[in-house]
Amino acid sequence: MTNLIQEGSKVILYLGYNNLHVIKAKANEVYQTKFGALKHNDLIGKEFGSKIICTKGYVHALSVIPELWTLALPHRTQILYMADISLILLELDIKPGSIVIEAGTGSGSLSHSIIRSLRPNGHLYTFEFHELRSNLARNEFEEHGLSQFVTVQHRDVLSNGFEHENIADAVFLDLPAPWNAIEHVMKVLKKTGGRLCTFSPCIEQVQRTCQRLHMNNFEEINTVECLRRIHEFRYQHRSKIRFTADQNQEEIIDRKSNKREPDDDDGDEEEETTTNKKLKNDSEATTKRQPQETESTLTAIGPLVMPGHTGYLTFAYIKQE
Amino acid sequence: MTNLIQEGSKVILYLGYNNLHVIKAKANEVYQTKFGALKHNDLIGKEFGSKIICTKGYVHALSVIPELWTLALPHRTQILYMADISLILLELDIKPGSIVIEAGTGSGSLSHSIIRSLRPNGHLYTFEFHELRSNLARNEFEEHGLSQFVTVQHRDVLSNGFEHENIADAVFLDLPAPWNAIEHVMKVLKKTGGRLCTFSPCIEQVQRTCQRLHMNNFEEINTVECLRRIHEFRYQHRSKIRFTADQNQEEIIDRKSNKREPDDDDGDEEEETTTNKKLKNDSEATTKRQPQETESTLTAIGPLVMPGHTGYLTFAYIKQE
Amino acid sequence: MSTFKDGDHAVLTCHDRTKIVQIRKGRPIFIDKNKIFLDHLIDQRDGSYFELKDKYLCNIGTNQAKKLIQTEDISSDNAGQDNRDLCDDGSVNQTLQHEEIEQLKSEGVSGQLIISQLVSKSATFEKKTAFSQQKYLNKKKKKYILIYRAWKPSIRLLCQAYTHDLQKILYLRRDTLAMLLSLSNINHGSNVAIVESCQGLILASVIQRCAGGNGFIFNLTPAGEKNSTSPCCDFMDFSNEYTTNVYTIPIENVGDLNTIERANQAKPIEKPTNEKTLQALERRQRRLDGLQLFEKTKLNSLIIASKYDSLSILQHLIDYLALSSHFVIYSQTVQNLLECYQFLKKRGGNIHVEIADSWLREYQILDERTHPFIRMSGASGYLLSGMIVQS
Amino acid sequence: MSTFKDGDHAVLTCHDRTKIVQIRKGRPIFIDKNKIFLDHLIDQRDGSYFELKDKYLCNIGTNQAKKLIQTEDISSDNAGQDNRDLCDDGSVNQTLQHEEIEQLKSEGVSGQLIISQLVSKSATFEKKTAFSQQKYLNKKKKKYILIYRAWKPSIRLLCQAYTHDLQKILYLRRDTLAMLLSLSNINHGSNVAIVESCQGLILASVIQRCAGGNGFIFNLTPAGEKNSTSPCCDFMDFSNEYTTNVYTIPIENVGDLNTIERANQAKPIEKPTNEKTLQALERRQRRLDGLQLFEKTKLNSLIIASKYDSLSILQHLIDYLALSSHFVIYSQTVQNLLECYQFLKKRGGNIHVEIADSWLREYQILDERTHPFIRMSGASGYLLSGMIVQS
Repeated sequence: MTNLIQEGSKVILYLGYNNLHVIKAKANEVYQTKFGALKHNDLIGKEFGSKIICTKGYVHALSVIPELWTLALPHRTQILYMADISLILLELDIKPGSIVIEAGTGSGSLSHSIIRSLRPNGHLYTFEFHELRSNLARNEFEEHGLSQFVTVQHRDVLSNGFEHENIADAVFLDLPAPWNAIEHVMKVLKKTGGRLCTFSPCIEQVQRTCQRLHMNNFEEINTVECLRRIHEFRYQHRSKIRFTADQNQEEIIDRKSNKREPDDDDGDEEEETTTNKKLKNDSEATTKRQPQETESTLTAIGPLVMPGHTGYLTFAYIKQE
Repeated sequence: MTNLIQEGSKVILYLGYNNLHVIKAKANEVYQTKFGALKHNDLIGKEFGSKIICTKGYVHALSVIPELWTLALPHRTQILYMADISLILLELDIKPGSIVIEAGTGSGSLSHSIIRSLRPNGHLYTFEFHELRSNLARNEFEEHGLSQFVTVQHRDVLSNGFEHENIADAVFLDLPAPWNAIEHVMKVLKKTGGRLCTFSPCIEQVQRTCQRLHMNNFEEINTVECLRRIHEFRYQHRSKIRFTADQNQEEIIDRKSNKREPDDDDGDEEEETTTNKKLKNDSEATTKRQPQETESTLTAIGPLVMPGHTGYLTFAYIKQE
Repeated sequence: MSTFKDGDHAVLTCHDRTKIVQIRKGRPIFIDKNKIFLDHLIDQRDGSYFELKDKYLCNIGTNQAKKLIQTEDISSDNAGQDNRDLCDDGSVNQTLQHEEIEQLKSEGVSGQLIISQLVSKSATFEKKTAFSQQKYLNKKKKKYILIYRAWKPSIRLLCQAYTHDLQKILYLRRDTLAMLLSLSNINHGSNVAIVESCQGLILASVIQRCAGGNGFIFNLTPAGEKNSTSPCCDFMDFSNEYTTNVYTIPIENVGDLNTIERANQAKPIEKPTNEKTLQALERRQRRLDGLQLFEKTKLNSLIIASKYDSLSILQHLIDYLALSSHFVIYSQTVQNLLECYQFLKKRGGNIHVEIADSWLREYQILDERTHPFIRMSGASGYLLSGMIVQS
Repeated sequence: MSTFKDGDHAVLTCHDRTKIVQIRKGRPIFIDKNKIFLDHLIDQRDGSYFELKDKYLCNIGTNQAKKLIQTEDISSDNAGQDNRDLCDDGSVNQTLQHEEIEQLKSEGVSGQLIISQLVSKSATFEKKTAFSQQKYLNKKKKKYILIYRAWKPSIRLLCQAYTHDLQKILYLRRDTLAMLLSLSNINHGSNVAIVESCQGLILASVIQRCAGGNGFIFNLTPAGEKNSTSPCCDFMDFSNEYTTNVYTIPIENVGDLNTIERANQAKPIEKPTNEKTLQALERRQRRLDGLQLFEKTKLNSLIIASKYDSLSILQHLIDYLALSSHFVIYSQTVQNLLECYQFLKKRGGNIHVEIADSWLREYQILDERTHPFIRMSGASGYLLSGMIVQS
């Protein structure tokens, strides 16, 4: 895997947090960004990760790695995100050499992560009942140099099954009615044992799926939900109230709050005599003693809005001999 | 409300975090705790909140307030906890003067909070189909001096309804089949508008309830779940790796990491010359420079095990004129 | 009690928007820059429906209103069917121009009519799937059918009204507020001190729970601070009985007996020349009375939800707390509360100290389509709570 | 490939317990202080069932095993029915003594038989409701029917095995590990540096994902540290091909070119007297080779999940990262990661820096009884992740 951008390379342009564009490097072309024009010629020959100067700023040129692709890809369907994808890979035991079945291909978000995990000697068979989507995904894999690890098929698996038999270590289903594919899943999974994951947004789908899995003697059935909460970075500015009692009435304080620790009075000016011990116990105090008595602390705060639900993941195992 | 423990007062003994016992003060009696014998006579006349010396330690004597009662009460059924209770009070608009219906009474955990909110001029009608539970709850309210705010009835509301008509501002149902009580709810709620909350552990119950609410023209139907995550306090002890390069090879560091901030080298001994500015940017550094190079920080960490589900709360409003 | 009077506040809801307004005869409010008169709300009941007609909100029947706002059932969004049809993006090729629509609106044409015009002038509506048609109609209804509902204010509705303005109330989520109220054990008769920067939302909640009991409610605010106003208390239209024992006092002077003494002695400047000066003097006296009362009062509850440093406030106020009293501190970050926790542990005399956050998850409960909302709040903030006991 | 060989590791599961063992002919393992021989696991397939018979785990058929462990369906736990019957606490008045049961067990009496004896000698079993009887039987089955299942180790199963020993792996939850692996973009051919105190769980995950590619895997551990062993790598029974490019090197010496140089020059003490010294010398040489290699390698991924201060590790290692490489730092608290974030922002040359935690919620999906598990983990920890770019 070369680390240099070449003619024809897919490049993810990083313009800022959650502002990613995908382009294909092509000599002499120009791409317009909010930072002005970017000449493709400035990309070619550069290392991935390089800073590329545009007419009114710069962007970073990144390679197509699954996490970025998931954020940048053209949405043809609802897609799976990193939290679900990661858990699917772990729970399906997908590893180098794994044979994996996926239906539907959708926008290929999960596919890219599966392929990364099963390389160099595994293979992904991915099925999509929508022909256009199927073709688009195939082209993308081609462009990303992943063709040897994946077979993309346009096929309605609910009606026609997975074509293969007894080959798969793991099957992933993101279909509206996964329960109708269970028999096909059993056929394609290795008889010596294989794992299944279904993804469904609604609990009724999960209920039907689990029922069908039980009926068909699947084991270790469990349903989970995983939500990732990306925090927001914020500087918190805190001022202290200037209690008049603290400032000129020392005897009152002493009388009133005899339980108070000596470290805890804070309106005074003695910062230069600060001892090390005091710093350890009350290290914030020093920074508070700026003229404006305002302290700024970097904090990471849960977001006001986050993904509240993507779907339920149901995992199961079956051994058929 | 007197703040002194009297003969006959219900007292919550606080032995430690989540270790609460309930007793009734009775002259000359003795209560055994893990801190040894506690003489009731030592309680009587003391202010609530006092430290009571036992033979092998001490406990704190607290009054029956709803949050402590919820933790200390004798469980006759599954009970509601603080997070759900608080949300119920807010979403049902329970306030002084409210007329509230509750079924079933259960262990009276919610009832105590409702009464606190509707005092001094509201009233709680609470119904329980299990006679023993109903009587026990009535006795408790009596002992806690709350009788004037609550009417406890032994009654199967699913079959017999709430007896009253057009009186309630709010109804709370914790019944296995709340949907079967909807018609009764409509009868007891004020025609000018009233609110309902049902509590159900399973989603199928919620689905049936919502269906029935829609059918009966309830509005503003919404279902929520609220989980409280009490954190654990832990001192985190962090040591620094002693990089040999930092300690005796300054020139190597300088060559290798020319991008590093001057503040960031940390294996040296110059803590006495620390400037204020440095402290602000890197106030942790000072405490790290103890002989053992270990820093202890108080942290609050999400618990390894927490309540993952109590029940779904479904709220609704209906105006019948 | 459940009808609106001139001068009352009301909470108006329309689709998922919530706005707090004051009803005053002949005085308009503004919604999206449109002047709207609320005169016809007077004498109407809590929960009534209103339609915007010629700048006035006019009462309409419940049944009529419900029919107008009823959304189309997007029934084909069923599990087991595949609706992820790429080519149908829900847009409709529209020949009715934005200006024309605005014209119709200003002429007072009903939302119903505008929508039917939109449909008839759409080039593609008829070609859409039923699913898409319904989705389109629901979207347009949300935009053009403006049926308002007027409610008597409640703490629940105030929380709802601030949902899109959370920064004004320190991001205090409704479940967090609800727990704060429980944990502080506010009840009829409590003596309570509140230090908040949440528009008076906490203060209003406390006033309501105390319901004019014998206890005192102290609202401790930084003097001359703009944010120290408490609009939420106005919104709730509390009776005098409820607010008699509420004292707003300058937090800086708490514990400063000399200053209070001096200020009190300096008071008899005997010349209440005009109404304004008189009122100012009265307010000053009220503050001084409050400060003196505060020094003599043992608190049953202390609530801190302030943009100022909580630790120093706690340190300054903790000795005012009675045995068996409750304290609750709200913060967006756990770090601030850990400082308070360390102080409390060093000081002693407190038990049951907890730091907690919470998850609030809302659900879509629909036939074959039940799942949690796809968007939720990830920011409950944290509450530190505990009780004061003999140490 | 999916059968067990002498010397292989296996993951044994029994009810909700999971244990990692090594299969060695004639050498017993211990479960609950009982000696158990695993000889009969050899040549059996992944996922086979075993029954404990006379100190040996003996293979039994899938159908038989399933019949034995099948739990009774507690069908009356339905919504719409009330089972909260106070008087029935699920206990059964038992005349069979604990010692007698232990006797039966040591005699090799089957769990089935013990349970039927328990039932027949119970004074009250017959009087119980069907619901209670089923509940009782399920409880006893869990205790006495010890059917084990043997699995080839996988990262998933290792996570499962550590579920009740999370303190050993810095409380790294499986979803957090899963995301850490994605965010570090580990793949075949990556050069990776790992600083972990998680029993080698992360290292093992990385070795598996790299699958013996041309890249190097550096396991940076404090010298002479007990916790620097990586049992998880042993558990995974990796082939030599997978581990050839894995170097465990003393983290303290990273960047210290002089020391490495000196150590390298001091090496030719030409007397490998005995086997042990020879091995020690080889290990020393391996460490030195690793250190030298590390100084020359541009890393594609850096993973830190250490009990040591993460910030100073990050500061020391960040310049080894290639353009377009990934770093991920795990910590139980957000505070540690904020320090790293501040350093990164100051330093520059990195993008897409995120701090996140996660929720993992498991569900009971049963007819009329669907709800999330009533217990869950509230401790996902936090991940800081980002990419190195040209600054």
